[in-house]
Amino acid sequence: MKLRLKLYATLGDYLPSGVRGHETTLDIGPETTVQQVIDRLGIPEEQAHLVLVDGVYVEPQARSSRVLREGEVLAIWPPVAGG
Amino acid sequence: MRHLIIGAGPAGVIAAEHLRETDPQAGILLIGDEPEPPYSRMALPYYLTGNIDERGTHLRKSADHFDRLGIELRTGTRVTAIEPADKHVRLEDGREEAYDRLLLATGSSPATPPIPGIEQEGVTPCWTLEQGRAIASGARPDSPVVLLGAGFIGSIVLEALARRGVELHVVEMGDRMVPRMMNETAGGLLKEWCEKKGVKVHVSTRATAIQSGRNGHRLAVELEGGEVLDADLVITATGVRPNTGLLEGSGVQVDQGILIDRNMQTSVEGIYAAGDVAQGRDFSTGEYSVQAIQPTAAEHGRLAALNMAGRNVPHQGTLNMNVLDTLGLISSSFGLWQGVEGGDHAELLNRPRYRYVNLQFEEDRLVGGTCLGLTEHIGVLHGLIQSRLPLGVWKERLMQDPTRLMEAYLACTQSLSACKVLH
Amino acid sequence: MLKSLALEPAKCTGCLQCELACSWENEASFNPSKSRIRVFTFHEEGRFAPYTCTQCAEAWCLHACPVEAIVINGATGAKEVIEDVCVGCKVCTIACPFGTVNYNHDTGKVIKCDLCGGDPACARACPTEAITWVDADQTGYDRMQAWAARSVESIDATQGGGA
Amino acid sequence: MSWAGKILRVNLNAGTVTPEPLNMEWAMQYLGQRGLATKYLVEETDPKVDPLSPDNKLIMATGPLTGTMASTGGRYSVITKGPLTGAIACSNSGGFFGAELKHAGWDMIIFEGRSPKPVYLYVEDDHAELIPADEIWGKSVWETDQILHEKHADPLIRIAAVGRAAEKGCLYAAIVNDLHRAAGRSGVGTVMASKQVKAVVVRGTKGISNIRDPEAFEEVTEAAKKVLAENAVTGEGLPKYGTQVLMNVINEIGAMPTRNMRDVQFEGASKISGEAMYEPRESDGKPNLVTNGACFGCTIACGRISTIDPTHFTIKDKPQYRHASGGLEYEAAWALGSDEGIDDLDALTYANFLCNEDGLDPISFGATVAAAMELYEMGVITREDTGGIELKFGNAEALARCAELTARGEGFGQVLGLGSKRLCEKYGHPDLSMTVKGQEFPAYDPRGIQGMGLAYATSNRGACHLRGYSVASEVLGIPYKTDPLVTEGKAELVKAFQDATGAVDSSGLCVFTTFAWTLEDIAPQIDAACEGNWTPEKLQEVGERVWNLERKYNIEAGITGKYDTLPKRLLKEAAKTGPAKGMANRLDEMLPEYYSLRGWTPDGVPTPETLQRLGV
Repeated sequence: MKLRLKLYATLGDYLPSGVRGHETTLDIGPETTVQQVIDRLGIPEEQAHLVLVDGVYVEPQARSSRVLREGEVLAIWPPVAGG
Repeated sequence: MRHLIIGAGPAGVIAAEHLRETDPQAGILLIGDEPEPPYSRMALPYYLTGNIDERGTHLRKSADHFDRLGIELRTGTRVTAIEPADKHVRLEDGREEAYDRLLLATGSSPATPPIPGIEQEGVTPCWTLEQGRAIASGARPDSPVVLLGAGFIGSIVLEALARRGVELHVVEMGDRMVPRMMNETAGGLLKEWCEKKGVKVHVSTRATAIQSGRNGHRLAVELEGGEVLDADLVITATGVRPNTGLLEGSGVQVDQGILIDRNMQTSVEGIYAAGDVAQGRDFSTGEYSVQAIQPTAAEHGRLAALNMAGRNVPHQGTLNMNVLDTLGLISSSFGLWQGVEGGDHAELLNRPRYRYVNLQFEEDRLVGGTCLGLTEHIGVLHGLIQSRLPLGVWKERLMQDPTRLMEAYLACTQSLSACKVLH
Repeated sequence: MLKSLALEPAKCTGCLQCELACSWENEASFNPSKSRIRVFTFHEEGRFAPYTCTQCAEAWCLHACPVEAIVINGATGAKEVIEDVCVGCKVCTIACPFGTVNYNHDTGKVIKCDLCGGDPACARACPTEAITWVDADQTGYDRMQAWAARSVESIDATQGGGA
Repeated sequence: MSWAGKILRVNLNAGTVTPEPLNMEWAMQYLGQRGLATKYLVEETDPKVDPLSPDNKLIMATGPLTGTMASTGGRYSVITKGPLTGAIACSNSGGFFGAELKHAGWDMIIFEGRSPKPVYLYVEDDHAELIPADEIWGKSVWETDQILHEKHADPLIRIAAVGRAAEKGCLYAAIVNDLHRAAGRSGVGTVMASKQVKAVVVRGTKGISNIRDPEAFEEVTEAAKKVLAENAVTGEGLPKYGTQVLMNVINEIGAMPTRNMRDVQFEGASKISGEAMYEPRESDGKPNLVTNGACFGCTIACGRISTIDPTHFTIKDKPQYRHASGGLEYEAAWALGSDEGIDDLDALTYANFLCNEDGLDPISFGATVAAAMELYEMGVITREDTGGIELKFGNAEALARCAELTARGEGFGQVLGLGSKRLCEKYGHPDLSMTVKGQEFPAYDPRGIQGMGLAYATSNRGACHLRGYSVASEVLGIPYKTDPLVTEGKAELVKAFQDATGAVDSSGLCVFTTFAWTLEDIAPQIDAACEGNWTPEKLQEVGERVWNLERKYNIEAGITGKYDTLPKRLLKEAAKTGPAKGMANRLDEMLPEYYSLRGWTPDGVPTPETLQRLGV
């Protein structure tokens, strides 16, 4: 199953090696949760601040239960802000 | 080894200290003819204005400074002759002092201009602490004072006199103030400034006679063209001459000052010279001239000491530079401020604010500069000139904005993106 | 152990906290114009460079002072201005080839970095470690100091021209 | 007391400059900067005044912490009646100018009247004078900066100036200080130019030495700096990526205003994002971003300093732009980029340079170009109107040309200088203007971030993100995360942000500190510096007081509650993609609650009780 993964700002370092830019496609098994992807990438908990699936925020407590589906986009940011 | 130093001004004192540092075993005798402890002429104006007391003018503050260093200091002692053949000097009281190495740091004295009446009471240079005392007591607020000469020293004295509140007239032969330190623009600006501050500046004229006074004043100064200025005090500041009098018959060669080589040695082996009396190497021109300024005296003293102590340290030449505070307007000049043939120059003038910068280049190196009303980081002009730093693209930038000196220096000496600079 | 100020332009953001800290420490005022350390901005290159006295071995300022108002602090190696003794003649401001001795118009005296007696306020205030207070020998301080001195010390006769 | 206690009043009619004491009674109520200057404006001018008439006043104001060592303490604000909106205008800027003014011993400068001839104000500590501006009138801000630096032969002067756009009457002209920091919004530069004031030059050497409790101040400011340093946003995210880190975030959540807000996502967003600014380009292998830079006293340092690709079409024959300068901030990147459908980072950087060089608010400029592009694609604006510019979405050449023309006030640039509202009215499509109270939107589509709809609609200076940045909570989770698609609780959230911002904007500090600081961090810093027992509660009240005073002024100026609305597009046309797909902004669900929370009538008028409670 394909998942589109976007890691922005300093999280770019956690993309699989060889990936240029900030997004890639990830092969995941069925029933993979958001948290499992975060863990697989090795992103520390405090760095996975904004976790969006198809642009919708996933609460920290929901990340272990939210199962990813084919074609969804998982995007993650560390704490950021602008103005 | 016995070192003998004649002259207890900055050059002599610094030489003595460096000799001690370099040669801990040597005997060092420092002889000064004035009765005071070694003091700084640079500080006299501040004494005159009452900023400091006499002690504040002393070159070294602790009473046992020379004792502690094992330097024998003899003040109020005049050397009358030098006898190189016997390697000794003769003192006023007839005694002799032997030396292995001799340093002539006898300084300079004010020149007396050939003006009828100059010898009268009330006419004095402002050169020694003694003269300073006399001026301090004589220059009362509102009393008319005429200052002859608006060169570097004249302008320093001017500052002190004006601050004492006298009614001050300055008479300068040149067409502007400090003609040998600054160009027309800067010298003219300085004159305007002084006049704005209530000092009457007469340029392109000279005193033709000093007569006894009228209107209840002690003196009257007659100018070329007939104008007569009342004066209670006339102060001369028309240049200085190296004190070379005692060298007659010594074989030490004298031109404008004492001729020295790059090791600060005179034409007579074992005899060295430093400071105002020495015709030392000029950094900018490579030629030998008398600079008669404090930083040069300090450098001469240090180098003479090193060479006297047996080190071979050739003098690279001292950069001629001056800084002047004229009634709050601070000016400085460095090196070849008048420029070199074929060189470029950059200039920035803000007349209403009395600000002026002039930079002189030879190819892409800075060789001279003048600043008026600008005091921030001006020392870097010294650094840029003395390091002969190729400025590259920064020359153009300085041509456009000569105030960016510090940036030019930093950009040319440090890698701004990578290098760690330790301080 | 002797410590020294390490300045790293590449880390500087130009915020001037160092200038504020310096003027606060030394003048009890937030006043960059009275700071002993200055940040120079290179707008066209997008660079910032903090700079202050190198406490150079030559001690040009100290030797040029006519009244012994600049002395070496034995503990820190800093060349310090004794304000009571300084007459304000400004000779040190032209003698210092690094341009880091400045005249203070308000007091009529000169000011320069004295390393705050061994705990430089600028280093404490710098948010990016562009200014740090480090052990001198660990970082090759002597070498750097010599380099700094050489950069302004008279160049050898090969370049000097003349006699 | 860390107010200087002194105001410089500049009467341009008479050509006089007069010092006067600061009204300390007002300072105790309004703190400084935004609040205090608003109080002066309200007391001294008629709200109905024509913004560009001599009777309007323009105030440059610092806060009590401006110029101190408190982190980010370098801000100043410009307060006047705005020509774009007819409402109160209040623009805040960083850089170094504000601190310099304070160090020269002044809290504020009040300009009144109009000079018969172009002048600039020169301030050096106590000395102030008006000087003829003949050699700089008609020049850009950058040229002016250079000419004045050379003329005054002083590298340490700080300059705030208006560019050619302001002189030519562009209604959203900014006042630019230190080359690339700006009091950007609402046309404060237009007002300055209308008074024939080209620049303000300041040199301050007096400093600030009247901190109330120096020891406490040292202690609390140091602690507060530590909070900023240890916070992931202010300590790491902002310095590294700047505000531009938001480009991908806002696009991902479907709130990126695109093509005059027809769309809420931009396919080219990642190419113009903070991350993209780090990518080496092909021509010279260098990235767009050179470094980050700080404003005065700022320990965050979010500012971008960038260069344009030297081979890029915009600067091919223009070596004068081949150097580093203030680069893209998020608002500029959005307004010049996604809103025009342009993903050419260098073209955006160029247009942004021009906005700085000649003092244009890049938000209003970009949004106006976007509206014009939509009208062009509809065939309403023609090639003839544009002078041959192919004004289509996605055309980077068109953007560059528009920026050049608007900066100089030439040709079609004069029409673009009117702003989106007047431009759309001129061409008969007022609904296509994405503005509130005549001011263009910033970078958050209120269909994807509901609370921002309320913040825009109620902002006293017209659409603005810096009055009540509910994005912090709705998107970024600061101080806590709320759902951007719901309206519940947003009235309270927006009000709290608005009031807190009102206080921060009156202090001399930067509002970006509030990503890490709360009023609990800010109050002790103000209190250690100033008399007046400044508690967080008192600050919140100052903010509320400022808000109500601004509101009262606006209502008296005729900008009543009926202007608290959004363009039809945002209320009726649903978002086409993203999480907000199918959704418009539901302002009507938030506004009545907001009025009631504020203690205003259902028409949006502060009740006498509310005004009395706040002492307005």
